[in-house]
Formats: sequence, C-alpha cells, structure tokens
Amino acid sequence: MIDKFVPSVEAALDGIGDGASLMIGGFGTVGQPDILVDGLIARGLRGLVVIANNAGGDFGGLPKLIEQGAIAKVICSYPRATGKTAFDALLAAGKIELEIVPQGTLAERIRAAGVGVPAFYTPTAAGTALAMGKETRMINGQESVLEYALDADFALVQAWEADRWGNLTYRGTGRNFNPIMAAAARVTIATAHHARPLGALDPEHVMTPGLFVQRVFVAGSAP
Amino acid sequence: MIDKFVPSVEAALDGIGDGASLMIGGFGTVGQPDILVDGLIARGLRGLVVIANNAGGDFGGLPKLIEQGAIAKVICSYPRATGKTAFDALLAAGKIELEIVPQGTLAERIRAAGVGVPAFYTPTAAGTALAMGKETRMINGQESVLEYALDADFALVQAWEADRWGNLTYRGTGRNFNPIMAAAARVTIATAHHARPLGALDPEHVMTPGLFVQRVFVAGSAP
Amino acid sequence: MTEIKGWSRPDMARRLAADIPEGWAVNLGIGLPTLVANHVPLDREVIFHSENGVLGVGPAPAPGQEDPWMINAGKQLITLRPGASLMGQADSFAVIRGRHLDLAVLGGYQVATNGDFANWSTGRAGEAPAVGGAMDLGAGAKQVWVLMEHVAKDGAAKLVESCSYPLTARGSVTRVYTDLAVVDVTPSGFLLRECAPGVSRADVQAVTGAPLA
Amino acid sequence: MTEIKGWSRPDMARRLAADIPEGWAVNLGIGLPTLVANHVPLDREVIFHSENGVLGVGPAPAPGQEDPWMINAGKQLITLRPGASLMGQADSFAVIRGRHLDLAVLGGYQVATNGDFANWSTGRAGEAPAVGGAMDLGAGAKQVWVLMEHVAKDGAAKLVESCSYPLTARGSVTRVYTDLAVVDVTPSGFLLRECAPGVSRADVQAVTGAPLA
Repeated sequence: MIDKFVPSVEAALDGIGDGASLMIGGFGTVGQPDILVDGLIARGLRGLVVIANNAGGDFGGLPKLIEQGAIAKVICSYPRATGKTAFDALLAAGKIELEIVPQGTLAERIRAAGVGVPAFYTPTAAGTALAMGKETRMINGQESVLEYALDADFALVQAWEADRWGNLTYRGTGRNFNPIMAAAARVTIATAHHARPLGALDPEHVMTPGLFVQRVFVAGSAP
Repeated sequence: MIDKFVPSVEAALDGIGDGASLMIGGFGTVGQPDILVDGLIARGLRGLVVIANNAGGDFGGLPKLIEQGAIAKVICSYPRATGKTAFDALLAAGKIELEIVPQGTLAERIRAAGVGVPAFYTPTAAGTALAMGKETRMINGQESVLEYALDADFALVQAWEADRWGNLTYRGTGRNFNPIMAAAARVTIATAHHARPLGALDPEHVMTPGLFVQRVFVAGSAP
Repeated sequence: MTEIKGWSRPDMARRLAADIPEGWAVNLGIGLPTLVANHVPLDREVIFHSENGVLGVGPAPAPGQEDPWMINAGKQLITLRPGASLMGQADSFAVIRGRHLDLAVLGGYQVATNGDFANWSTGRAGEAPAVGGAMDLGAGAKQVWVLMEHVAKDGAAKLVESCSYPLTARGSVTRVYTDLAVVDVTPSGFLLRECAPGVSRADVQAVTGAPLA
Repeated sequence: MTEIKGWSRPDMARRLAADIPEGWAVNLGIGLPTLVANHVPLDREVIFHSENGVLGVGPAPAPGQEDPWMINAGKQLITLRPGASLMGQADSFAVIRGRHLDLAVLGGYQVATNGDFANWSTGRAGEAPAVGGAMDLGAGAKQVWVLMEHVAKDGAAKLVESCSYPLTARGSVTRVYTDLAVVDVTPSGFLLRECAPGVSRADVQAVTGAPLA
C-alpha cells in the first residue's frame, strides 16, 4: 500500500541537511508551508540555498531562518519587505548571496526542471541588467535570453487537501508556486489542511498528482 | 458585455480561408471538435496546414478533409490508422507534406507558443532521425535538441462546458491537446457540450480561461 | 518655478480607467495602478489579472466577507467576480508572457522617448532590488501604459530622452498618464494628447525631459 | 533449426509484471505491453500512466459501464482506480519527460547491446512513420524495459550488436523480456538472467545477435 502520510514535522523534514537546496511555495502569506519552515528552524542548519518568490519578506518563518544564518543564497523575484529586514542587513554585509529572477522566468525555470526541459529562451529581461552575462539569440526578430531549468533537493509545499498517494489540491491563490515546485524537486514534502481518503479527490481536479510528492504531513488530523 | 457565444458553425469558422494553419484538439476520438471539422469540409478550402496529434487517423472528419485535398501539410505525432487511408495515398504521391514530431515535443512546442517561450531544448529525439538537421547542445551532459514554438492562425477545440467569457472545462481524457492549443492560436474556436451561465463554473476548476478563447459554439442548447 | 497642480492620484486613475474598453484583460501594477480598478464600473466587463494567479479580480471584500486565501499581487484581500478563474504561477505568467494581456498598467521611475522604461530598481547600492513580475509584464503585455507623477520628488523629469535607471523593458511603453498630462510614446517620440485642467502645454513641456510633439 | 517454444504472450506479460514493485509509476506501450496490467493485482498498488493524460489507469470497464470519455493511449476504453488523476498533454508528457516515471514498458523491433532501441519505424518508403510518445518515453522514463518476441517473423535476431532500424532513443533500455528469456542490458552488453522453461542458454544465444554474458 502506498502511504505518503508522515506522523510529524520531524519525519517530514527527515534528510534535509546543511547545504541543501530548498524550494518553498507561497506568494505573500498565502500557500506558504509555515509549519514546515518553522520545523526547519529547529534543525539549526547552515548553507541552505532557498528558492522562494518572496524570500526577503517579513512574514512566515523565512525571516527567522535568515536571521538564524541558515541561508547562504536566495533565488527569488521579490526580496523586499515593508521595512528593513535581517535579509537586507546580511545582503549589505555580503553574508548572503542573492540571485534575482523575474517572477515569470522564475516560474518557468522551476516548471522546466519538473518537465524535463533543460533550458529555454525568453524575451523577458532582454536588454536589462538581469540578462547581463547571459546568452541571447534573436528568434523571430526578438532578442531572447537563454534561461536554465531550476531544480532543488527538496520542495516544501502547502496544499489544501491530500490523500495517501500524495495527490494534492490547493485553495484560492494558494496554488501559486506550489504545483511547479512539487514537480521540480527530488523530494517533495507537502503539508495539507485536510487528509482525504484515497478516491475522494475528483481525478479531474487533482492539481498535483501524487507522483510528484514523497511525504505529506497533515497537522492535527488523521487520514 | 463580453459574449463569445456564436449561433452557428458557420459563424464559428468565419475567416478561415485557404492556406490557414489550424490546430485541432483531440486524442483518438476523444476531445475532437468533430462538428467544427465537419464544418470545415463545407468551406471547400485549399492549402491548409493542420496540427493534430492523430491527423492520419480514420475517425472523425479529418480523413474527409484530407480526401477532399484541403490539406497541404500535416504536423502530428501519429498519422497511422488501422488500415490504409487517403492520407497514406496522398503522402506516397507527394501531394501532402508530413512533419512528424514526438508527441511530448509536439505538446511542449504548442504550449511554448501559448506561454511566450520562442524555443526550448529537449533530450527527446536526440540521436534519432527526427533530430536530423536540428541544432543540438550538451546541457548537463545530455545532448538536447532545440525545438521552436508552434503556433497557428486558428485552434479548434472541444470542451465540456463553456460560459460567455469563453471559460472552458474538459471531460475525462478529452482534455488532451485542447488547453494548450487554445492558448497557442491567434483565434481559438471552441465547441462545448454545455453552456453555463457566467459564474457557474468553479474558478478553481476552469481549465482554459476565457482569455484564450474567441468564439464558442454550443450545439443545440442556448446559453 | 511655481507649483503646477494637475490631477490628484484618484483623478489620474480615473483618467486612465476611462480609456480601458470593455473586454480587455488588464494587469494593474502594485500601488497607484491598483487604484484604476475602482474607476471601471462592474458593468463594463474588464478582466483584471493578478500575477499571483487570478483572472477576474473583483472589488475589495466587504468587512466580514474577507477570504484569507484570496489576495492580489500587492497582497491585498480581493474578491472574484463571476467568470473568474484561478491558476498557478506558470499558467498565470503564461497569460502575461504569451501576449494574452491587452494591457499592463505599471508605475514608473522613468519613461524614455523610445518606449524604454524603468520601474524596478534605483540601482543604489545597499538596497535589495525587487523585480517581481515587472519585467514579464513589460516584455509580455500587448500594451504597457505607465501611470506615474510627471516629475520626481527631487524635481527631476521622469519623461526623458533615455533612462538612467536600470531598465525594466525596452521599447514597450505606448502611453504615459501623469498628474499633468496624457502622453503617447510614438515612433517619433513623445506626443502630448491631453493636459490636466488648468495645465498648459508649456507647463508640461517645462517639466518633461524631451520634446513633446 | 528446430522451433523453440518459450513463454506465450500472456506468460511474457506475467513474467514482466512480477518484476514491477508496489508504488512504481509505469507506462505501458500499445500492444503487448498493455497486457502487463492484467497481471498486476489491484492490491499491489502500481500507478499506470497513459500518455493521453491519465495517472492511475484501472481495469477495462465491465460491459455496460463504459465511459466513452475515458480511453488510454491505445484508444481502448478504461476505468480509473481510486487515487487517479487526469491531465492535459503538456502535463502528461511532463510526467514522462521530467523523469517522474519509474518505468516504461515498450514494444521493440530491435535492442542493441548499448541500450539503443528501435520501435517506431521500419524506415521503409511509402509507409507513414508514426512515433507517438515512443521517443519521449524512451528518453524520459527512469527505466525502459522492452517486451518483444526474441526473434523477428523473418528469423532475424532482434537483440543485436547495433540497431539497423531508425532509433527511438539511445542507451535507455535496461532490460528485455522475450518469449525465450529475460536479458539485462549492462554496460558490458547483454546479460542472460533467466530462460523460459525448457529453453537453454545455448538456445537463446543461437537466436541472439550479440554475445550473452
């Protein structure tokens, strides 16, 4: 019997060590796997590479992970909070590396990793500072930038429902980066609000097939 | 008021002329917009370029369109029927051009057109006859073939439900090529089994946003 | 130089909103552009896109009706209007990058006569740059209109011969709405279409860094 | 040469099915490979993928229970098992090309000692080639097992030093199941793992176009 439910955050995060690359879902506060990120803090890690759209934001557990010094590099589109953050200080001090990627290019690079496209061209960012040093070519008269797939050791995603095969649904604007990250990581760890019996999710409305998910943690509810 | 419903097949197909490129959804008999293809036959066209996975198959209206001599070129992955077809004869006589594309590459090329990716690399077909003459490069130690986005003047798609904004759902395995074709064509024409009032489709379960659809024809039922 | 008083910020949003035809799909950038939605009546069906995954953004929720799962790209709570659809990031940026948006309305630091614009980074050291979806919108929307003050807080012109700030996208702006004027960006440069009430062509030219046709 | 009688076609499918562990995601090619599903009991949870957009293909429908909207890549009517999901073509081939499939079981014309295989075109003129998803499966699945007769109808060996037919993919086959034997494809060439009952190593070697270790 396939059963991807795990009993604890610790079990969910098993194997994440120093230097791991991690994708973390969410846009703003919606669809962020907060309970997993909080669990990371307890692991006292170093040298992480974090791929998350709002990595410099001031919500959820990520700022704490940054303050803790666990993160060596951030790959994101929008590392900005309403005020100054620990991220700004570390960046200014040269203690954290930042790779800034246009949000759509970030999404497409993550998707590419999940679908077996090693690289693709995009007109986004052509002629700007974010294309500096990147290979370009003219395609249909338009300068296009070569971008490479972006994968990770682990993805932490926030789902609405999950079954024991790891099939997931998302709610509202909580979908955002979660499905593409789930497909792009070698180990995908989901937290879900609701466990459902196998067969309860409508096959037409599964948003991430269980195939992409290795572990599911559902807080406070048994499958 | 946005209202993409049209009253007839003729109105749906308006503007499709000689030499047009057409994407036609469906895999096997499922999800094929038969009523629209039949309508094409009545237009007596010439020089069409047809992009359809099973273009040489022996089901639906496509074989009739082929027999009629309307099609100059087919781009597909599987032009084979259970027996010999008009397509085989025209191909052997050099009267129809065939571009054969691996099914996943075909899907990805169509998607690329819809999402603004002008070209991408794929390991599929590397070292085979279908990569002959194509640019390749080694990426992460793997030979990858450069493939270009595939767009079209028109897409004909088969949906299950539609509303007046053109939002679509598909049923079962009828989804197949329909959503990616809807996004890849300059004019997308859908036929749907059921018209729904605006707001009746669950926003989380719309499979093709109306933005990608220009006309919707629903046989035998008023919105 | 006397202080010229043109349109207020709500007026600027209202002026731009008046030019959006029914049926367009439109992305509104964070900040001032977001106000534009308030000035498009619901019965003029405009499909607002938010790049975090919404087509068909509706008005802000009434008090007590908030759904914490429904936000826009500015992280504000939203509602959906009938006909809306929700999607993930790859699909949402497919809308933008696949040239399916009729219009993006963005804020700006600078717009140049050739349609280049800058709105994401001042290039100052020690400030984490944050691009979000600006470059995707700048390169992908069929039209880009910039909505901004005509002049920077330090008095510098923001409509310029060429951008000094890091670019967001090249050659994509077709129109600029400011507190003083509506200016088209044409192949031959800036074209003054309209001045705010009480503002003269000479007033606008005086604070514009390139000739106005 | 006497006729050697090994496994029947159902036996071949059964033999291969025995090697598929619970939890694997598996694509079965059209024809003989499709029979494999009949020999995996439902309580051993194997997730069958069909490239037209199904994960979790179940048994054929009972008479009267057919749903014309539910077919597999061979255009046969199917059911879904609990836990199944449906998707479009781009997402379905993402499963294949993104290396999420544990196994593809494909038919074959030829398999070479280096793992190259050919199964899509005889290269004969006047015959429309039809590739379908074979090249995607050949390049994308984590493992490719070929299920085929050991010898062609004309008596030619199908396990060969190098393929003469147009290739489907290079270097991807790791195992071959035939009517006579189970053969691993290793870095040093073919390795005979098992003979069908009543078939000897010499029998297999006699009809194999390359040395068997």
